[in-house]
Amino acid sequence: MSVPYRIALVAGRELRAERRQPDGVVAAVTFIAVLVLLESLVVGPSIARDTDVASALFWLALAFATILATMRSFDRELEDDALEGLVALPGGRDALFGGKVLSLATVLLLVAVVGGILSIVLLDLRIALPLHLLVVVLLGVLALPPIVVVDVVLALRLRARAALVPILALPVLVPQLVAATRGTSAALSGDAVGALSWAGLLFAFAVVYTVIGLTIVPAAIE
Amino acid sequence: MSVPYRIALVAGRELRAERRQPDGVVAAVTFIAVLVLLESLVVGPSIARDTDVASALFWLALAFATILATMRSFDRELEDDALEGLVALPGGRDALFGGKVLSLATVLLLVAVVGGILSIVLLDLRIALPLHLLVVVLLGVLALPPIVVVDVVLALRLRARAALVPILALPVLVPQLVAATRGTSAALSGDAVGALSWAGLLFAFAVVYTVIGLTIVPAAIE
Amino acid sequence: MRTVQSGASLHDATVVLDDRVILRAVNLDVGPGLTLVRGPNGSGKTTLLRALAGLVPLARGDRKGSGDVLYIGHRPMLLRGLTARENLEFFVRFRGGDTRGIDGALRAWGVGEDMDRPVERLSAGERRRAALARVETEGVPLLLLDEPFADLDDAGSRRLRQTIARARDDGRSVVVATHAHPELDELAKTRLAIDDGVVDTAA
Amino acid sequence: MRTVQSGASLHDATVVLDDRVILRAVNLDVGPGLTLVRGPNGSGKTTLLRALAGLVPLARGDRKGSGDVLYIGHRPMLLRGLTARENLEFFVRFRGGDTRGIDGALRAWGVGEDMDRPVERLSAGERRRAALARVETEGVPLLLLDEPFADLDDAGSRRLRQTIARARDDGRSVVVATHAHPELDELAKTRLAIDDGVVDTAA
Amino acid sequence: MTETTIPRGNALPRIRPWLGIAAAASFVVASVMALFWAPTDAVQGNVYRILYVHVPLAWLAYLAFVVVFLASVGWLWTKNPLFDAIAVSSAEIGVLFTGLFLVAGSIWAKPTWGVWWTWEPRLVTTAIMFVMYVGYLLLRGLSTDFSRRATRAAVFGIIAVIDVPIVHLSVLWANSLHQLPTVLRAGGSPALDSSMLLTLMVSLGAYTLIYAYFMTSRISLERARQERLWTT
Ligand code: HEM
Ligand SMILES: Nc1ncnc2c1ncn2[C@@H]1O[C@H](COP(=O)(O)OP(=O)(O)OP(=O)(O)O)[C@@H](O)[C@H]1O
Ligand SMILES: Nc1ncnc2c1ncn2[C@@H]1O[C@H](COP(=O)(O)OP(=O)(O)OP(=O)(O)O)[C@@H](O)[C@H]1O
Ligand SMILES: [Mg+2]
Ligand SMILES: [Mg+2]
Repeated sequence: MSVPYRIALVAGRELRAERRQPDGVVAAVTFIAVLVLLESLVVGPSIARDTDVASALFWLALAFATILATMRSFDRELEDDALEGLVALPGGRDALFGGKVLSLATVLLLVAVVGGILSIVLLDLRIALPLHLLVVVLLGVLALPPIVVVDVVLALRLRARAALVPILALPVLVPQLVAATRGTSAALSGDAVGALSWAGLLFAFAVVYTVIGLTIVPAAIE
Repeated sequence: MSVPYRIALVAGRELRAERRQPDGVVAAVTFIAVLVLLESLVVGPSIARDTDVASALFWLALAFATILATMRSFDRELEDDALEGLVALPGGRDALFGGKVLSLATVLLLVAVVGGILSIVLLDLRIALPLHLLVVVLLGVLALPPIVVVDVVLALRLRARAALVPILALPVLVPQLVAATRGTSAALSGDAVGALSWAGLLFAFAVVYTVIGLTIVPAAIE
Repeated sequence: MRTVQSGASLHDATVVLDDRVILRAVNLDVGPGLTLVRGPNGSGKTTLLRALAGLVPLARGDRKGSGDVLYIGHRPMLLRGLTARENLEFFVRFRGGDTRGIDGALRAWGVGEDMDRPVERLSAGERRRAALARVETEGVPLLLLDEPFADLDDAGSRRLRQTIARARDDGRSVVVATHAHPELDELAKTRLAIDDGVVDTAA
Repeated sequence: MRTVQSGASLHDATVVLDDRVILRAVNLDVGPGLTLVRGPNGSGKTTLLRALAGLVPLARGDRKGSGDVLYIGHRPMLLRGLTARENLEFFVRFRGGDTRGIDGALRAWGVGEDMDRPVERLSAGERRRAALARVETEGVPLLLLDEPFADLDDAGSRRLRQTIARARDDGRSVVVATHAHPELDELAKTRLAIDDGVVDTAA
Repeated sequence: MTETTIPRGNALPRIRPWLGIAAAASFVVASVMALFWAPTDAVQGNVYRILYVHVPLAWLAYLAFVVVFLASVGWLWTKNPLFDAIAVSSAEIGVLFTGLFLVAGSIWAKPTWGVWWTWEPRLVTTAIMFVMYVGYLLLRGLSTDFSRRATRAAVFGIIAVIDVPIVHLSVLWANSLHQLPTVLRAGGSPALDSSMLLTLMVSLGAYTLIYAYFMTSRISLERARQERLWTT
């Protein structure tokens, strides 16, 4: 069996469990919805509708959703030692990172689409460059999971793992979050060049961290 | 053994486990820190420093931290069926709610103090009425956990529990979040009467939900 | 009313989980002595013990008994993050008991050296032993033990059999559900056979 | 090199956890047939099996063997949220095998009716049975079973003994760590006694 | 208490058809009055007639959620399954009515305020109330067995009712666009033309009958489901 096939299998297993217990998706969507509701209720719609503020909140919520979803995914694996069952399979170690990243990106894409539509409708945002926006969101969604999965795996056996993951992940994520926010803001306000150059940066992040993850994680698991 | 003593025991057990694996605290503090950083980095310090925006973000982060910490606390209880061991004790059911609320409030107070100092320093906020601010924060911290604990208990062992908890809890929390935000903003900007009247409302929320929880949760656990 | 004081009883108890009937109209009175529950996998032993402990809502019927129950299930029920000693201290304090016996009990159960390590770093049998030490540290009149021999080595099993025999002789009510150790049958006052949720008291 | 093909071996393997030595310089060659691991609680049986499966880093020494291992530990290792059938399908597909035998295997292990329910809603024994059905659905040359009799009723234990005997007769390598079932000793080609991390092959 | 007015057992099927007929008839009368008989509003013109749908539905949604609350207390107190049947039924109807009056209000808002939706306390609190009871139904749907489902739902039904007075009082917060209380004013008489008031009251009666009819139908459905469960 080839590695991509196995990665797809791991992702499929994950997505099926996630469909049964849609922890990540719904939590993230509600979070974004409430964030938007509360923001506009408290600071007034004019500030909340500011493209910078709106996109910053959106990506923050998404980053947090990534961390949450990844941690829950591994929590589920640790119950009844399911992760050990997977790693003990021949090639299991190599497929783990890819499978997790793939399934998480799928989930996050869903969250981003729903959350994005919610933000746009609720805040009555005007989108100057819809296609650019789509590209930025897609690349942003691909750039978030690899680093978070690596961090969760690194912290897996450690005592304070739940504490460690945000500490490890968030600082590393800040550049990506800034890039995603700037890119989104640019797409919303009609700055095509800005949107594309930020998107390029996001793409670079996604590639670099995915390569690092595929190389490092198999060794880091045991 | 009296009920308060048992509640203290449950809270002590929880805090000890939390000290070993400081899941809730550190995650929440990092979250607030990154929120503040990102906000001021992306939207510019002038908007982020707006007392309304700053206090709204602070309380939103705290609400999310409450949900996270509560869910992780019960996750830990579900491993190896520890919760069942507690509930099977005579009076265990009655002490559970109080113990969890007490320990969570302690953790959250810590998070609020650290997160608050961080926000004040990073955003360079000016505090007009420090004492009023303290009262508002204290009462806000007491008002959040009861409802979240109730909702987590309700969603316990359900398939989509992680998704359900934010959906159930956040709408109920909105009035309290508004009150806390307005109160904080009033204390920051020097409106003493406003701060105290919002604090009074928070106190009422805390009392009402604690009484409801103490009455109802024992029946809801089984 | 000795029976109710140190026991528990179910009347017409019916348990429904996932809209399937798991226990059917069970009538049972657990008094002092050893009650042994036998039955194939999935027959409802765990559910019966949980019903006796008051941990599962009854769709019909009711449960009587004092709250003074010590229930140890398939899993050791110790909170991760705490050490074995801290876990046992919590339980004893909660019941208003004396914590001085804990060290001795844990040592007697063979986890003396490991009692200050977090329970999640113990081996399966060590964790089981720490949980079973509760039988000694919490002097509770009604013991409900679900498959307590799992993961125990021969020495541990022997010790558990002795502990059960001693509890029985002290007039405590002991309910044990297990597939193992047929020789326990001799100690038992009552043997219950359970199949598909129906309890047969005549076994 | 038949032995290595269907087996695994450890040379001078030393495992350290929490700065304590758990396995001490173990030399072991597991070949076709049944290898039985006996030893008191906390002696290192689980750690030995995990070392053979390549799941635990060795502080010294090394492990040889193909990756083709089926390891079932104290816990059933099935992912919650998925049904028993879905779990087994995943494992079989991952190994590139044929999923058609799964229904039959689960039915033979007595979880036919329960195979489409999420595994967390099965009884302890049912979950164990679903996990053990993997021995049949994944035709793996090296089996590592840690306390596989736990929670099984008599029929389940009998079936497991037969399964072990059949696997042995088929020339597969089977390593079983258990406290129970002394009669297994007769089936065993090798009996290992382990105590405090030291493996005695002469037992 | 509302629940004692719900007939038990065999009385229900006999009353229900009559209730249905009365509800249908009064709905026709109310619609005719609202569309043709009531005078045109001096300021808003004919759009204002949405009032006769919007307001009664809003009040009945309140009632429905208060009934959920009472039935929840009843279940926790007595563990009588009838209370659970009342609670689900009322919650479902309440969510339906809330959805409808939200849509009606939104349709009304477009011509009068120029937008479908604004960030305004009553609108936001109404949306929150809606989400809360959708959450209530989700909680029910995800629970697996009867008594746990009933108990969990009851607890949440008790908590969620707190939002009803919040929605009602929300207009009193600062800068509300939404109509201040015109009918249910603390002290003083309604500030409404008398024929308009009469139409509103008839509409209210009609929707109350519809609510009662829906309730009896839904409750008997739920009772039948419970019985099937009990007999297996
Ligand atoms: C989506 C938008 C709207 C929502 C969610 C909404 C919500 C509500 C609610 C919850 C009530 C019940 C108030 C109570 O008695 O507690 C109500 C009543 C009422 N609404 Fe709306 N409404 C909306 C739009 C409108 C618009 C556009 C108008 C007219 C300009 C309007 C006029 C009224 C009036 C006159 C009442 C009766 C007030 C009273 O007598 O208390 N509403 N609405
Ligand atoms: N994760 C861990 N971290 C640190 N020490 C551990 C860990 N797991 C096990 N140990 C220790 O290693 C030793 C051997 O454990 P192991 O689980 O291999 O024993 P075992 O022979 O399988 O026992 P049992 O019969 O109870 O299953 C024990 O002393 C145990 O306390
Ligand atoms: N949480 C649950 N939800 C739904 N059904 C369950 C749940 N737990 C157990 N069951 C089902 O109830 C039945 C009885 O389970 P129980 O755990 O009481 O059996 P048991 O006799 O203890 O079995 P074992 O010997 O395997 O421990 C089984 O068919 C099982 O599938
Ligand atoms: Mg059982
Ligand atoms: Mg072991």
